[in-house]
Amino acid sequence: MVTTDEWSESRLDVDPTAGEAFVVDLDGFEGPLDLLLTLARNQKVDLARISILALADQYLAFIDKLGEHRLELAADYLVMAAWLAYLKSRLMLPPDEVPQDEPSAEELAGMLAMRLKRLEGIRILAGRLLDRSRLGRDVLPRGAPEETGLVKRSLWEASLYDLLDAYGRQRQRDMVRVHTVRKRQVWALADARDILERLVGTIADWAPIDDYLVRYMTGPDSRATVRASAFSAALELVREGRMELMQSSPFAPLYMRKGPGGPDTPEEGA
Amino acid sequence: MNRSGMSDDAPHGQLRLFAGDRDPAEYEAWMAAIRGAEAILFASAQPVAAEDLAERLAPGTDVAHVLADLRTIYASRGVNLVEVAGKWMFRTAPDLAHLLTREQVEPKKLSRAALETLAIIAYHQPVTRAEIEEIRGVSTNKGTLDVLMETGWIRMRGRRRTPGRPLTYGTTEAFLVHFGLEAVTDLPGVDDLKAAGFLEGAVPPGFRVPVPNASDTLMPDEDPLTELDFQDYEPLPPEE
Amino acid sequence: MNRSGMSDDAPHGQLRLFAGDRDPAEYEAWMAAIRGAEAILFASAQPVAAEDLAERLAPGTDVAHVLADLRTIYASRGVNLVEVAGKWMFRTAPDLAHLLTREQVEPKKLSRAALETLAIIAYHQPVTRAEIEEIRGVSTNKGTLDVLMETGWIRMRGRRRTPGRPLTYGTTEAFLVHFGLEAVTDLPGVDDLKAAGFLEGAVPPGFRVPVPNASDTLMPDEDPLTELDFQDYEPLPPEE
Repeated sequence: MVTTDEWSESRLDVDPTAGEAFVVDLDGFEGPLDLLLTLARNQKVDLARISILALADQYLAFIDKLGEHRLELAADYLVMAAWLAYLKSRLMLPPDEVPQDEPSAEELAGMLAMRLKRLEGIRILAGRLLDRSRLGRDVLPRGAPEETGLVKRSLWEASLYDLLDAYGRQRQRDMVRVHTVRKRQVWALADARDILERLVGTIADWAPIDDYLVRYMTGPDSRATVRASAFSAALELVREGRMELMQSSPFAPLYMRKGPGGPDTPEEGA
Repeated sequence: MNRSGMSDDAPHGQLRLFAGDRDPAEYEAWMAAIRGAEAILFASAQPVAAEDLAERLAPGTDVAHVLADLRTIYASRGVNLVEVAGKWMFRTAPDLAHLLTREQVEPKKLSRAALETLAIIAYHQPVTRAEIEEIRGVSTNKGTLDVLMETGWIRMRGRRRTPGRPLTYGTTEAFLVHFGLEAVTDLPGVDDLKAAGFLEGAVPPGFRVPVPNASDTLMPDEDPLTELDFQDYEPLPPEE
Repeated sequence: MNRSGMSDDAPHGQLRLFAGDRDPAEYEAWMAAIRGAEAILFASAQPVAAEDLAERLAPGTDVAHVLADLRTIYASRGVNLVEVAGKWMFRTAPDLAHLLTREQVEPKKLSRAALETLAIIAYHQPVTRAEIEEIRGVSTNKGTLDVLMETGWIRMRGRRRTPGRPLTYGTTEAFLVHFGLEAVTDLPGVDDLKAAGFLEGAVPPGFRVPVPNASDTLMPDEDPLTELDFQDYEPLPPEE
């Protein structure tokens, strides 16, 4: 019944001239139950009708025979032999001599038969499983599967609230910046002094100071700061004697010229 | 779902595509759904869930019906639409394997022990190692389970709430896909055995083919795994 | 019988499969060839040459004809048989490519800078980058405008007729839709902004919020964009 090649190996070589004597390689067996099953199959009757007594005899004879040639037998086989010897003795006892609280010999025999049947059953099932059309061997999947990829797409999230909040915030920042950013442009005193010092060296006679400053007045905003800084710097230069200032009347144009302690004069140290 | 459509003599007259007096717009929409599902299923080498299809097709598309139609249309073709692990995929027709030797991958041959263990895990899941050993009548090599874990067909499910808290094993989606099963309940079971004559006569008491439980939710007597449980199994199969 | 029946317009009558008075054996052989070619083309990882198919199908198969039939059968389907560099392969119908890629929408929040820039563009449009910078008091990152272009909420309107011919920006219809405005003129003015608390404290005299101009016609000092202007923005947002 088992057709798959995995099962076809013969593990029990029966020598037809030797009657019930077997030439067996124990390595081929998957344990005592497997050996028992093989022996039972040899009875050529349905497992349900098997003679457990005969089977036990065969097994014990087989083990005996092996014992003559091999010193070592796996413990599993010996345990089974011992159990079968016990079962055999029980089977031959009259039923009324059996203690009541133990299973009867028939029940024990039935359990053994059941286990054999179950093992055989699972083997048949395994064979049927292997006989199925197996993927990759009997049936094949698509050889060149096509890409069934996952395309990730971003879903952008933003609410109108987020949008207005963002707008409000930055426009608010904008308002604040209007106040701080409007920095007044000033002509630093030091700058004014440097420039005046350079200018005054080139002027021999009285000249209106505004004429020279006008080029630094870049816009209406800067006129005041240039004038104020230049005036302050000029007063300082006058004190040091490097420059002379003259004004005919209040708010009249201011004239300047090189002072007696001009650039040629060594500095006195402020 | 109409499952009869699998045979060669599939009655195309039963396709919703050709049913009754469709108005042209409805026909167009249905054709679009069929073509779309075809494209998606063809493109993927992995099974595609019906929900996945529904997400990609026009809203309101009757996906179950589309799949039924497609299955019928392709039933007699060189490529079939099959349901595996509750999902859908196109695969070559089983009878054409001989043409496809170039594409075939010879699966690693499993030992008898591994095969038996796999069958026990498939039919008895969730199952512990001790239970596997009880059925096989022999102790299980750690290597056997390792080999099965490597195939990606079995997984550790959890721990049984019994003394010693043994690990429980079950099958994976890759297992269903590989063996072309819709679900673990689709595993060939007792009925097949009976039909094959293996269960003639009295069934011994207690012998039954259990209904496997592969649902991802743990059984009442199972606890979830913790990280410690995975330290032995590196790398893990993809579905864990 | 029209077995493929998939399309009204595909000339199935021309298929060799359905041609003339075939004897059943010939029909079977032809069907087998079609199915075989279908399976091989489906399972192959590479496009398949006709000679390759001939080698794998039954000897004497008219492969060119099989391929022609298959191409016709699949012409109106979700997958088509196409010839690429002299070899053959199944490929998703071009009009269905969009079904294969699934969009995943990722919600993203606009940065503060982007929001502020957007707000200025909304209120002050048409507005140049220099003007935006002047209002914000900081220089504007190119990335900020790019992100806003990506949202589809702003657009380049034209070029200001001033030295340097700077680009002018404005909002789009998508902007109105997203923010629930009927027109940009619905944006609140100074009083409304103040009332709603978006502007606080004393508003200096002369402070004003412009009434946005979003009309699609250019302002007198705006020139239309030329193709050169779009080279930087590839791909363009859909509404442009």
